[in-house]
Amino acid sequence: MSTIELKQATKKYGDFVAARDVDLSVKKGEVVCLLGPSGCGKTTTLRMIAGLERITSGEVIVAGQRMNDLPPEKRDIAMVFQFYALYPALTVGENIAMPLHYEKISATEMKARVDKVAEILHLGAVLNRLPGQVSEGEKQRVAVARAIVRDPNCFLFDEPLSRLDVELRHSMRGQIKQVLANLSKATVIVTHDQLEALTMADRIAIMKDGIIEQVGTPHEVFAKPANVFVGSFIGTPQMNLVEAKLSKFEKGKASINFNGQDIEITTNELVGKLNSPKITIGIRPRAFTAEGNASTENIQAVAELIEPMGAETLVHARTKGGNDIRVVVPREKRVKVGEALHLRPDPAQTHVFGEDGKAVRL
Amino acid sequence: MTSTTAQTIPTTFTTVAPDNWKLAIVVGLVVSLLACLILPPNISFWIVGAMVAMVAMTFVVNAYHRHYYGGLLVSPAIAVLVVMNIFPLLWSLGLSFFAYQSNQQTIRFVGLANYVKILTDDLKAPENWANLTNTAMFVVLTVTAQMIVGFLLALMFAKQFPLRKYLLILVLTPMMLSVVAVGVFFSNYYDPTFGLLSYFIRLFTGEQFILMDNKAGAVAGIVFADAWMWSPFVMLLVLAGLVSVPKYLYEAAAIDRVSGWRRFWSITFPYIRGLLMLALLFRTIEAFKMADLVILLTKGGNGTMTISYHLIRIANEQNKTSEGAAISYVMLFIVIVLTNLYLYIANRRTEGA
Amino acid sequence: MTARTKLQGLATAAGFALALFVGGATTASAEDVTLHMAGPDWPPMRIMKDMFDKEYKPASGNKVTLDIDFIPWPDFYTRVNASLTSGEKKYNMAVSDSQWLGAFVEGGYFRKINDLIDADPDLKKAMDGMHPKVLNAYSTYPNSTPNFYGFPQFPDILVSYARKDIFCNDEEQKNFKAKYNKKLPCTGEEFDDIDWDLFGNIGEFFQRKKGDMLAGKPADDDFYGIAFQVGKGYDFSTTSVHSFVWQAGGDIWDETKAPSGHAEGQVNSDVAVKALDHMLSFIKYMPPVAKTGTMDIFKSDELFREGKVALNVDWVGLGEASLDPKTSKVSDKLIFGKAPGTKGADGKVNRSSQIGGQPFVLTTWNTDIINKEAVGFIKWWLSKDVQMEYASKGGQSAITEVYNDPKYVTLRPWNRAWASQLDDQKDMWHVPQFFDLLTQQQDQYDLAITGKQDAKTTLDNVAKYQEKLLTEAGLIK
Amino acid sequence: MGEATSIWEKLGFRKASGVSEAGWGQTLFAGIISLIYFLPVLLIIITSFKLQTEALSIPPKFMPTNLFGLIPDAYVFSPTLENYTSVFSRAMTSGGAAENTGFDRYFFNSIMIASVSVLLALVIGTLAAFGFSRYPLKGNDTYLFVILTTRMLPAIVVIIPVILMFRVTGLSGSYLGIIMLYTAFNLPFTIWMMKSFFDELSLDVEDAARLDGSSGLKVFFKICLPQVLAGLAATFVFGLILTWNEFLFALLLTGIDTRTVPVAMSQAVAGGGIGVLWGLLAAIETLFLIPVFFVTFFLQDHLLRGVTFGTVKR
Repeated sequence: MSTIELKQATKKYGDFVAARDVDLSVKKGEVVCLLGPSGCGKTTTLRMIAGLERITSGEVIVAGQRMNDLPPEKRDIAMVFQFYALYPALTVGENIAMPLHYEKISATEMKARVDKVAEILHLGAVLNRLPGQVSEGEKQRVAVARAIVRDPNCFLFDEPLSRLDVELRHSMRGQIKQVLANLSKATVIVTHDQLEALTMADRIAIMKDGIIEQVGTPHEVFAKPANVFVGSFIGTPQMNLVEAKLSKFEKGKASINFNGQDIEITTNELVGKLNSPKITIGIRPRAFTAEGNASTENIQAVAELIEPMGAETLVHARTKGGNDIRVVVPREKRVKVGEALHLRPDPAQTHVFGEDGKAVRL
Repeated sequence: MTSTTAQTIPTTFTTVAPDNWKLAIVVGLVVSLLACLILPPNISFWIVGAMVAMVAMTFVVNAYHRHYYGGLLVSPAIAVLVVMNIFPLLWSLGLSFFAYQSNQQTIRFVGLANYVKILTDDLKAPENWANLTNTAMFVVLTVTAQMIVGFLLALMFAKQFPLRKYLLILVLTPMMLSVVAVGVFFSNYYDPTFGLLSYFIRLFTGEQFILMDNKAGAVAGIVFADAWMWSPFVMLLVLAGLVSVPKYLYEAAAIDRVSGWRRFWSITFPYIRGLLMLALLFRTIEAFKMADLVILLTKGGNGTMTISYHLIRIANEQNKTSEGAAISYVMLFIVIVLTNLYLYIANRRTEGA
Repeated sequence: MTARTKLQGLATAAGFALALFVGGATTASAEDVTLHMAGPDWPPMRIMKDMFDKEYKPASGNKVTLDIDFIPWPDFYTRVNASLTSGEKKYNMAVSDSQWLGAFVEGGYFRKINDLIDADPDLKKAMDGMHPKVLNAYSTYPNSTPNFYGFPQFPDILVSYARKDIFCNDEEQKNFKAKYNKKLPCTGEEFDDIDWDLFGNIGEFFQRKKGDMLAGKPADDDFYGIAFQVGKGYDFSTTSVHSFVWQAGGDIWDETKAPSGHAEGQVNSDVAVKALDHMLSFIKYMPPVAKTGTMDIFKSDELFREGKVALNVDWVGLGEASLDPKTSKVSDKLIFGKAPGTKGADGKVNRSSQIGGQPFVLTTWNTDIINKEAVGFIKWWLSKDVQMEYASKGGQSAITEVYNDPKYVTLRPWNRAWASQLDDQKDMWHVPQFFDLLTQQQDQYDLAITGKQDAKTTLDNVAKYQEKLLTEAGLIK
Repeated sequence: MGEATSIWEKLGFRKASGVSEAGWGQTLFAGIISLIYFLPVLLIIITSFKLQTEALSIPPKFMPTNLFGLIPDAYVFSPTLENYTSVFSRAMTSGGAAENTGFDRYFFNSIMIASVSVLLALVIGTLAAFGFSRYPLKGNDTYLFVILTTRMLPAIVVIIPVILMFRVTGLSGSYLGIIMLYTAFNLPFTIWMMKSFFDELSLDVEDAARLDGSSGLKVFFKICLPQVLAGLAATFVFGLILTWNEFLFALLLTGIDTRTVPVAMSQAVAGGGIGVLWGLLAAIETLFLIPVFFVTFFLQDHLLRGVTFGTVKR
């Protein structure tokens, strides 16, 4: 049974809390990405699962077994390290075979398994080379091969693609996803690259300062960010977050003072029940419609900087109140610098966050 | 490898040009050799000096012409080595073909007679052979002891623990001592009447303990003192290798459930192999030269006479300069063969792996 | 030779110009003369230097400085040998063991001084006033020929060092008498009569384990009766072996009989083998370090000073340390007597002994003015008053009128035994092959001392080697 | 469950966090081994505070105090600084004021000669090592090996030519001569060590700098040298330790003014017509140990970080 469960897992280094009360469960065959900026505790969490860090409090349960006190070698976990951690003095083949020695299998069987994995990852040609003599992409595949050559309880990946160039990264994402799909194990991937997380994960756990902010499917975390941080962290270009004041809520429409400009936005009932009028409005750059005339339902802004992105164009605009907002418009719509824009936010993609930063959502 | 843009000025071997260093070396060697053979030392010295200067000049000019910084960088070291080391070495090599005693001012060319004498003379050859065997024994025993003890000490200090720094310096201290002090004090520790060793053994046996009155004891005493003094050298090199193994490799090994033995050979050992080789190389070279401790502890008695001590007696006390030079070049030959063997094995391993 | 000297001069001058730091060159002008001397760093040398600085007024009116390069004893030979043989020409004078004379005379480093003696009646008188045995040992090459090279610096002789508290103890006296029917010696005069038989009895008698009674008290450590030098280093067994051989009526290869004398048959004669066996028979009574082959003059002295031995035979040159309570636990319990001898069939005791100590010599490259000032200094040094003062400060003098002076024997507790043994002194070899002969026989003796080889084989090996070596050198024909 | 780790952790041999750390248990273990290893040195240091008559006592006197009667008197000596004063001044046997032994000069000489020659070897050797590493000659390894062979012969063999050379050039007894000789003596080791360091450096940065038009020397000083500072420290310490106690050349090539401590030290070994002056010898050795001990101690971290060459390339 391949599952991972963390219950209130906490790691402290003296006074510093690297991970606080982390709750996470990964089902068999599920891929969970730990996503967050550097220093957020995602690697610590991964290492707690692996047994490379002792857990300060809470529980680590792998395959239904409490693992808190077990050293890594007894947890039966496969892991791919950030810098691959290939054994520099061993050939690629020997590197891949390294985890198999524990199983005390015959040399022929070992070779067969190494060859099979090498074939899956296209490493057949370099099996006899030293790690120092192969390319970066091959090294990465060797690291993956060394992990999947076993039949472990689960897989852990620490920033597996961070050292590859963009193109390689793209193709490796696909390959790894495919391999993992076939293996059907509980898998945790640590990454700071949201694209990686969004494409590879079944679910994403977003961490900040040692705390999991939100766990959800890629769609959930994008469409329904739990708080300001998740909203800002997921999605490119970044979500526009503007501090505003709720002046009135009537019939599902909120009147908001948008830094000097009042606009009305259709939103949910809970917004009306907020205790504090201080809110943050989050609107994704693609959720604007440019309108011909100014109205109370659109935001007045002046285009300041135009960045063509190919199919679309990113416009940096400045509102009357002095806020910078990012707007993505179709390529056909030629916006000029200095042009006045009347931007109407899509109510379905407009997120209201309360004073505590949490999303106000039904 | 980076390469500098070299504008090679075509010179053939025979061209007399200020940058034709090959010709200069050949001419220099021939002239120096002739000078050493024909002229008295105090004249040939200056001639050899001039030849060295000439060769050095050609190197520098050549290097300059070719924008060849390597030559310029290496030349000061080569100059110092040639003058202070290589020249005296060649001089004594030359002397080994003469009948020359430093306390008599006559010199006569005898070809290989000195070598023949030390290798075949019915009185000298067995002695030389015995001394060489003893030396080989000391090399094997001391170097092995140093490698093992140094290695174990390094393992002990490989991990970070409280006060490590202060304990480490204690273990490093023996190699900072002067050999004279070590020899004199160890002879005291081994002394049957005044020695600590005898004192402790006597607590159990009631008898004064005489360590050095037989070959096994005398050899053990010398090997112990030498290994004690120089194991820290090996330790320091090995330790440096151990601490340079990245931590994540051990983590990966833990994840891969690699056994301790395999972890050592596959991960740790490759990091210390080069350093072990260097330690082995330098300790072997030094062990061949072992004389001081032997002189201070046994005076070469009880089957502890080494070739190096023998050499000191021949070349210094008895002033048989030529015979001494011949012995030392036979010894040099052996050391060169041995060290090359080491290097050959080490290089083959690295390339093969 | 002269062309070479000229070039060397040129070379040295060039060296001056090249190097800023220049050491060890002699600059001689009419007024300032510096005598560079190589000397061991020990009290007799320091006393000489001290006396020179304070008292010497050169008759010539020149300003003479004595610059002694004090070199620690253990490395003295290495340093001097390297300096001389490399042609460094650094020293004008040097202290030398008498046995080194041949090597350095043949090599042309030590200056023959016959002409200086002949030219200077005062010097001649001083040389004539020296004890003939000492003069032969210290000054002549070939040995005992009228070719002179050296002047005595410190004439050293073996004497017996004994413990008064042990030997004069009534109980011990009584028990010894009962056991051997001999009087256990207790005074210096009684020790003067000691022979090896009595010496052996003493060795056997005073072997005590820790806790056994010793002179009325339980011994605090194992105790031994006797010690003398039987070590492998330098000449530390040769000295003893030669004395035994000479006293038994045998001989070593005698250089004064070259080239007709032989080593084979002489060195390994039955008498010599018996003498060596006699010497070896004492080792079992000595402190156990003797069995390791490292019982040298310093070790036996140290054992004696630490109170582990009742009777030690050693050089008087090491005596001061025994007298000093800072370095000796027995400083107030000392008796000195002659070294033991062998009683012959006629009942007479033969005390022939290897002479120790050192002469100092002049080197061949000295200029006339250096030689002149050196002779001036030497005449002063060998004069009666100066030698007497030197002896009173801890030196020894081989000048007849000095050691015959009644005051002399009172200067140092061992002087009585020292002076009375002068006639018995002999020296081994002055030939250039000295070190070759010495190291080979030291190695062989060591095998015998550590029990690896019997006396006969040992001396056969020595004889065979010496015969070959000396034949090759043309000293045996 | 988990006992395997816990036991070791409880004993302090392995700290929970991290693979390469250990706790006080390891300190205790290493402490015992280190002290046993250090014991012969400790005995020398203790001896330096003993009078000659106490130095050889059996049972050994190893305590300077009886700790309020805890230690039997047989093991207690009365500590004295006399040995240390007599390193520097000696009473004349023939009476009169104490005179200087010259040891202050010898200590100065040792420090001066060793540090200058090791530094000089470091400068020359580092340049050469850089040359060998970056501009290899044909048969580079052979040259390196030849350099190494100069360390293979006992010094006694080359001493006659060296003395002669020194006499001819007037270097005998001068600082310059012995310093140059020690420099040559240290070069092989320095070159081998430093070359290995340079070999380990990544060439990317250097190549980039060269493409930018920086000269070879600039690349060396600005880019390479800062990266091997630790290596320089390590080489310095090794060189210092090897040079500090050199004896034969010092004996034969220094004069009374330039003599070093190892040569003068043998004065305490059967030098003055007394066997070994145990306390004095111990005091000289202890004093002589101090400078190199502290240099090593302060460069210790570099020693461990520095000597990581010739191993594995990733």
